[in-house]
Amino acid sequence: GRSDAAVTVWHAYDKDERVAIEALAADWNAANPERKVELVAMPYDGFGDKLGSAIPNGNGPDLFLYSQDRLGDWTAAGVLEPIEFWIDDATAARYTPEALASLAYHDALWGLPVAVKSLALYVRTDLVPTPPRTTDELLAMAPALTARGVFALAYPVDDLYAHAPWLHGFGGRAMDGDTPTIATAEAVAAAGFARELVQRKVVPAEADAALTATLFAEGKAAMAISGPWFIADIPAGVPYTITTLPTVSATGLAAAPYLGTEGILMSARARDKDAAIAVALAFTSDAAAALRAERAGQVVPNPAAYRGALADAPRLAAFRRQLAHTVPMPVSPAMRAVWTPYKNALGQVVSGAASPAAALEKAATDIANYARTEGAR
Amino acid sequence: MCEVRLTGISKRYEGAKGGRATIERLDLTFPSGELVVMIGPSGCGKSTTLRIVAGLEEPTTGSVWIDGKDVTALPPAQRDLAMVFQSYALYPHMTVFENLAFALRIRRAPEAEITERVTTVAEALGLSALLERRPKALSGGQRQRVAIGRAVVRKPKVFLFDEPLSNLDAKLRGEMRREIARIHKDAGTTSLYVTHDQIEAMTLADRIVVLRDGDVQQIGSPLEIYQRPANRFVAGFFGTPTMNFLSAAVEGAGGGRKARGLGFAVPVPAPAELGGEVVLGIRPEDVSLEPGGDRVALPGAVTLREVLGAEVVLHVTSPAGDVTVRAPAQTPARAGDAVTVYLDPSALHWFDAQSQVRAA
Amino acid sequence: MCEVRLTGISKRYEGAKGGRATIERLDLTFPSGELVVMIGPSGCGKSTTLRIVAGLEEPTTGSVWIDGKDVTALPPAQRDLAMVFQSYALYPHMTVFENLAFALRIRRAPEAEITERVTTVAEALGLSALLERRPKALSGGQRQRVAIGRAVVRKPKVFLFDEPLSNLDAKLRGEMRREIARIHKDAGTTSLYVTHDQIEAMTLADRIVVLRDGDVQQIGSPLEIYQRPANRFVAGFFGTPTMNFLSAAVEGAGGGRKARGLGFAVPVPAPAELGGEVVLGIRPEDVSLEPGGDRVALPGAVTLREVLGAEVVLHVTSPAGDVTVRAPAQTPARAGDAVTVYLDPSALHWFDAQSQVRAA
Amino acid sequence: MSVRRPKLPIVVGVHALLAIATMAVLYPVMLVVKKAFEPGRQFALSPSPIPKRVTLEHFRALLSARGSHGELAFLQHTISSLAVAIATTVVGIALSCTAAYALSRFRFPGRKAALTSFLVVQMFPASLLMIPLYVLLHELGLLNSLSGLVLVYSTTAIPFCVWTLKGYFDSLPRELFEAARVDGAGPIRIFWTIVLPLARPGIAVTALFSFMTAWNEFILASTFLTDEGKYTLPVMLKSSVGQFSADWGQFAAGALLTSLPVMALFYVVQKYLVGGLTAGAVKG
Amino acid sequence: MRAGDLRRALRDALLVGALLWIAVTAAFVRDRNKDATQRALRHAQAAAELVAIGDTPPTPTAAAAIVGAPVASKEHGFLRRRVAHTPTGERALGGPTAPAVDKLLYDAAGRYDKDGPFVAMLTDGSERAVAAVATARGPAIAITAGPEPRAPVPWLAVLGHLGLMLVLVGVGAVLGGRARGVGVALGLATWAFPAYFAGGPGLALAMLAVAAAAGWAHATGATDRAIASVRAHKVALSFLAPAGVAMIVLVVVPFAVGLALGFYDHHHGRWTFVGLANFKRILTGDGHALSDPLNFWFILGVTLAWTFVNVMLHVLFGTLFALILRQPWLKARGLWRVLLIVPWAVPNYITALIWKGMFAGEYGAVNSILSGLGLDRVSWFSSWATAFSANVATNTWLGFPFMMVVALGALESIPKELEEAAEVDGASSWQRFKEITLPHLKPALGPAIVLGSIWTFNMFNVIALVSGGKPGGSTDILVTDAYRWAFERGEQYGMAAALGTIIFLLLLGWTLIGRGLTKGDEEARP
Ligand SMILES: Nc1ncnc2c1ncn2[C@@H]1O[C@H](COP(=O)(O)OP(=O)(O)OP(=O)(O)O)[C@@H](O)[C@H]1O
Ligand SMILES: Nc1ncnc2c1ncn2[C@@H]1O[C@H](COP(=O)(O)OP(=O)(O)OP(=O)(O)O)[C@@H](O)[C@H]1O
Ligand SMILES: [Mg+2]
Ligand SMILES: [Mg+2]
Repeated sequence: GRSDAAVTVWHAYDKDERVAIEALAADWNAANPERKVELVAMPYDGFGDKLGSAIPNGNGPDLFLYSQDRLGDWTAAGVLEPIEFWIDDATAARYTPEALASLAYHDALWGLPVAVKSLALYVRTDLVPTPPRTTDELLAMAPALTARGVFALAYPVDDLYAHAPWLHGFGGRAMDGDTPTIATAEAVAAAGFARELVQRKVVPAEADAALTATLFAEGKAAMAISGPWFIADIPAGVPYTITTLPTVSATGLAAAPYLGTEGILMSARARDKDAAIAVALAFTSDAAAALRAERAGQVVPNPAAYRGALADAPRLAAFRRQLAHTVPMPVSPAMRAVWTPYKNALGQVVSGAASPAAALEKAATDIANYARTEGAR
Repeated sequence: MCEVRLTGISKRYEGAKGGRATIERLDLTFPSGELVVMIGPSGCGKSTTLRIVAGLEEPTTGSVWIDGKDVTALPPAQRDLAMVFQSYALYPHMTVFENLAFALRIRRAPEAEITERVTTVAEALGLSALLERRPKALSGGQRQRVAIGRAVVRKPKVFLFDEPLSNLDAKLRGEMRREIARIHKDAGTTSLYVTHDQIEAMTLADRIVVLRDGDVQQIGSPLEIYQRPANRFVAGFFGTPTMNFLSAAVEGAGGGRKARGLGFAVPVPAPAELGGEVVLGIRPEDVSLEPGGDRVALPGAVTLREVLGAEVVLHVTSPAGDVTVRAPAQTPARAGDAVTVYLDPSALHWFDAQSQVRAA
Repeated sequence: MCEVRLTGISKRYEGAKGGRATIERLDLTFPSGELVVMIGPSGCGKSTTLRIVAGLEEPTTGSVWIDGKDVTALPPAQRDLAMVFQSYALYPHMTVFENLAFALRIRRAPEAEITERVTTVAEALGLSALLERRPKALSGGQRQRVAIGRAVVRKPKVFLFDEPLSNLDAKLRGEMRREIARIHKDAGTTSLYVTHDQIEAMTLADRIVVLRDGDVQQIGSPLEIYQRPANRFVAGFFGTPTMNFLSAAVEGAGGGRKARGLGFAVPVPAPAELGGEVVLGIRPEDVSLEPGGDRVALPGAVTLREVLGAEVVLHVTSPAGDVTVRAPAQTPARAGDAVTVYLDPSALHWFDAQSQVRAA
Repeated sequence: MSVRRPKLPIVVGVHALLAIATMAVLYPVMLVVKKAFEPGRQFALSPSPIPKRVTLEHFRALLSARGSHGELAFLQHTISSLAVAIATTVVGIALSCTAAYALSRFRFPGRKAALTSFLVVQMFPASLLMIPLYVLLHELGLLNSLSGLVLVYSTTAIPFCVWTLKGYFDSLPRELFEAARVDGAGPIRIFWTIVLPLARPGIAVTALFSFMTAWNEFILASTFLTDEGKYTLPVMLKSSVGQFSADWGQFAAGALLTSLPVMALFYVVQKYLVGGLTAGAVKG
Repeated sequence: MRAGDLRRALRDALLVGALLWIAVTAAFVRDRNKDATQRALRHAQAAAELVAIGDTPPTPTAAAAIVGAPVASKEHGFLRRRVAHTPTGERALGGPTAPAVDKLLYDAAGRYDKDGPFVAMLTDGSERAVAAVATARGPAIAITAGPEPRAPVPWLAVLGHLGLMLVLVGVGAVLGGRARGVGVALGLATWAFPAYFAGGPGLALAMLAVAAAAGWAHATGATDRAIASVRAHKVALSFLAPAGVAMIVLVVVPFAVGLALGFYDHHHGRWTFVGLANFKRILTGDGHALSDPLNFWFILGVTLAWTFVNVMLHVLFGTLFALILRQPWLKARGLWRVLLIVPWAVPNYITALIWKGMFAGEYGAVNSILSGLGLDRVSWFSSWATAFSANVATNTWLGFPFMMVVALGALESIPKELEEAAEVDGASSWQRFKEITLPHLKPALGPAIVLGSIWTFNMFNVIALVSGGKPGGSTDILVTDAYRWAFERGEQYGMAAALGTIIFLLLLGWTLIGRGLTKGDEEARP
């Protein structure tokens, strides 16, 4: 049972990440026997919705771990407690400014960053000895691989999250503040590029995340675009390296994936907010971050955590390098209406059913249409 | 110890569109301790009447009284009666033993008593060897006996038997009939008994009720019904082979009146106030091929000879109509033979041709 | 035009643990075009036999032949027969009309013909007014008539009737019996007919098969069965009221032998090779209360007088055992009266006491 | 149904066809089995249902996983799941048998309306009922409790159960009820001694359905339960599916283990799917 | 006679009186809470005004201060500091170890900056009020210390009313005739007084109306008839009650809420009543052309096709397998049966994904088979027909075992005798199936089909997991569309609920039609 004195923390961690955070909780409990932390693991599926209904009804946790992408909805619905009150500059200096900033919204801070996640390029070294530095190099190395029945690259082509590096590399953005910017010239170019990748059989048309992992693992794809979690999917014995995504040759800009920040957020209905902020601070301290990076391979946003062996752990290093070329994931609630129409548009584009411009125009109309709410009339 | 009375009972089945009710304003009293047999053509409402007494059908109008109490609104369970269903309605998931014991179990009879009574009844019905069987592994007659056993295993106020012996062989039927008579006597219960078997009706009944289309045609002792049927319907319905009917017209006046039909004439009995058209009924056993006494002759020809073992039934056509004759087995007449049949005028039943009601 | 033959048929129901088989090595031939009546006590295997012929039960051993063809492995649908089920088995979801029309529809008879035949059959069975009803809204007798109708509406090779008239009133039963006889004649079909009604058996049958516990006891014409029962069982089973049996012992030798029982003695007929203990059978109609001819007197007392209308049945106890007497309705003897009954020695049936087999 | 067995070639043919059909039906499940026994988190590309290498690693990991308090998680969740599913079955069957009996055997005002309304409540998309349901359980104090889940599941199962059981009850010969009434049995006893034994196939079908309703349900369970110790199996299984990637090996192993009790249950239950229960009851 | 009248009058009055009592009590509690809130708010407001002019606020006040404007940190614009001025001095608000009550001041100042002066209750459930009034140096803020005391329950008044009611009812009953109804009405009307004080004139009028209705019902015997009817059917009703109550509590309430939400707009956590606007928006296609997969009518068409095809296939395969699996001569029947329900037994989340994988373009098993047969590979999810077929195949596979089990059960309730009779009548297996088996399957399969079509109509998982609406949302059905409204188009719960209501109405119509079609069944039973 949950004692009323405990600070409850909900998370959707599994495996190593779970082990790491349980270790942190154990440390805390040993040090603060009168104010224990109680961790509750939730399945990721439905986690966000559950928070949305549990917290307003007073059944929620005091703290929970979630990425920043629902901040917009939750702040509007009064689910979250702003925490900048407790944070001074000294504390803020623990974290990389981008990571902290991604948890700020509407002039307030809503959580402390736990880990950052972005895509990077996974390369099978047995198939591609030198990773491509530009998209032209990528296209150039494809025919040889295709001839061997191997795709040069695999990623979920129609998924905006995976497509975002190209979008940003072509200079586009999906959101400008609270306004979706869908059918821009840059976006059209990026979508056209994706179509080219598929049409030239550089990339398989129908790969979702799971198939991407399988193709890469079985050597049917020489490279893959994925995040830190992908490491666990690669079977032992597959030689690979992680590197930054190539530069888009057409623009000379680096392909920049979204930067997602996983934060520890406080419920507006937290019972003992002083204790809760103390726990949040403890779980994101440099030492705690180092522990998480070490045990779970998390890319932590605490620069001071990278010391000793961690300082040049190759996998973390690759993602840290990629961090320099990322775009913070939009926090605006309007972004949530973008994913599906964008996915539909990309699907149409890569299958050749519609031109990039037409498909994105349609997506833009749909998105604008959804945003038209009756209350706003 | 318990009279059953129906007053003003009507029954109209739902969904029976238009048409007349199955039973229309029926008043009937079944005296306490008597065994009353109900007979009537198929579909005349016998089962319906039993079901109304049992409380299984709600009468459209009228009331049912048992033991002087209006039970119309009471559920069957509170009327304390036992019924043998025409369709048996055995509990298919119970063994014969359990079927027989069910009503006793419900009454929380002690287990020893249950075993004893079930065994006794099973013995009497010849079911002892079948007690562990389920109904579906029984023959038709065996099922029917279980249905009887289920009713007679307890001692209710009223027994309702709906053609309980129809599927039994003659021998068994005789035994069962005597068994039912015994149980009825012993328990002193009022019993309502539906049957199509004349022997059952004659031997079991204290009283017979003849129904037709839900109407009572006649109530009386078996002999009354047989010997003085109240109307042509009863006369023709009861008795095997059925009564012969001859049309005639009364002629003359005073003591010398005669009823003349095609090919025959018989004197009209003294007190009968008859006139015009009449129908004469005569039972096949009162027709003979031998002249004698004041018998009236009727010429005819044998069309069919049915040998029944101890006797033969001859179907004779005559100008007056078809006549059935019950004759000793030795009778030589064969189909095709010309014969003269002789009617015993004293055995004639006189009916008014118009109203069909008995005149003498 | 189609003989039905059973050779070496045995039937042992699954789950009937231990005990004997229901039917044990039965050989029977039902000649083409004949109407064969099967009679026997309840549970003796009549329905089982019909179901085996129909193909509804697989015989444990033996074969069924129809029209000279071994059909043991054929499903019922391919045997071209029609059956009246003892339990009717009407289709509850169809109206009476649809029930009757079903077999014709199956055969894709033209709609006009179906309507015509169904209407004719319904007319003959008195069902015309009920054609739109569902079975559950019919009385027991009406259901049974539908069951009959369903069989006779078409012209199969073989008819199987399983107690088809048991729930009908006497009058209707007579009509139906004649109707069935007519249909059987007209179609020239072979018919197997199970009944418990002696009149039906006597009047309908070309041949009667008496079964007992799955064994054939006797096969013969109705009169043969009645007049010369092959053994004591057949004698006692067939005939209402049942035959009287008196035990006796044969004494003396040669032409002057006598069978002596308690209180009587009768001469042994010439050719009978009898000795030791015998059983004498005599039908109630051959016992009389009047002396005459060479009748043998037996003193006794009336215990029960059953009035059946045209006649009475007297149950008499005598030193030799109980004797049932069929006497004219006018007979004055009442229960309790001392009477002397007279047996007609020429009507005696002689059975060996040991083997129970007819001796003379 | 013909009592006789068809000719041998037909029997063999039917068996062969059935075997082929069953194999086709089982193919997708074989892929799950394959994944459960094959090392690695991701599905293999090959469509062959036979794993190249076999390992029990996924099962071991699953069965030895421990919850926050060191308890054996799989075992504990199996127990909660069983408790919920069995209770749902019992409650669901009890409620729907009684209701179906009333609707089948009695005529009262509002009967038709009641029958229809049992259907009506299934028509609103469940995902949209979730938030109001959440609030309701919150008000009843049944959030985060297995009894709350049982309540929700059994009410979800009731409409189907009521309708199905009513169908079975309707098919019992009316005369049986009448005979029992004449024998002196009251409605409860008739229900208990006549209706229930004779509706066994119906009860078997609805029992399986109720059990399944509770056994594989994920969304409500994961929304209403906030105590890891009370999680049901599907909630635990889903934990191996993260935001970005999933451990399909473990998931497959878990899915297989989850389906075993269902199959065991069905094996038991199908014995009650027997016919002829009312044979010999009535004539006509 | 009189005693009976009195009893019935009292019974009716108490029956309705209990309901009225609940209403009045609820109104009273609400009123009391409102009153306490009012006092807390007044208290906070007064305190804040005192602070504004530099006075000490009255006790008990949890915190009071004039809070200065925020000063943003140089590195992080969103980290902002405020200073609280109190008569005892000033202090900075915030920092890792700052007291909790300071946060209330801080947050209140933030709210003041946005909304201007305000007075409100805190939302943390502590029943404290907070007020901010303007001063030159920034808002003066005061926060009360805790819940205000509540008025006691006026038991005496309640009992008095009860007594008065009973007396009036009694007098009416004793007078007899018309007076009985009037007595009941008058007695109940006494509730209007407490109702007026607790809930205002509206509630009082409502009470009067209920009282009049109850009196009328009593006078005309409507209550008697209702009670008699309940009595007459008490056995049936008590058998129905457990399930009925469970359904009403757990389904009807959320269901009503769900229906009501369709009339609101949800935007960023706020609900606005918009009448039929959502429905209009949906039914007019929301600006999409009819051929656009996002048009309601297009989706409806897909949904209907989806439902029809699936249910048909479920019934077809389910019945087919059931017919085979019930043959007594089948070897290892139990084993086959168990094997064939496996698709139902394995959690569908994983098997649906397996099916999706089987339909994958390059590597899926289906395409492997196709190319093995020398056919072209199909890109399953890039055209509507193939994507739809993939969904259907998956759902058929998932759904047929259920129908099979239902059909297996239903087949067993068919009396064997009937099939025997049909066999003797010469019916072939097919004819027996059509004429005997099918009509008997109908009553059991009918509800399963109706329910099955409801479930399929609302089958979210398969669509979401297999095609995910591809291509371009054209294989979405109404529920997945509703889901998208709720979760992928900016939490427009109102639209989702309106769509839910439309789904409900469609299914209701279908059920009524379906019930009409199977109406004869009940009569066809034995
Ligand atoms: N399914 C069964 N399992 C076991 N025994 C059975 C089964 N069906 C019938 N029997 C037994 O087989 C015997 C013959 O039954 P059958 O129905 O043929 O009798 P019957 O001659 O038609 O009798 P009745 O005149 O009573 O209808 C009976 O003793 C009966 O109990
Ligand atoms: N449920 C019903 N709906 C409509 N009519 C019915 C219903 N039950 C019986 N009947 C009709 O009512 C009449 C009387 O039926 P009942 O069963 O009482 O006849 P019965 O005298 O018992 O006949 P039988 O000797 O054939 O059993 C019949 O004509 C029958 O068709
Ligand atoms: Mg009847
Ligand atoms: Mg029989």
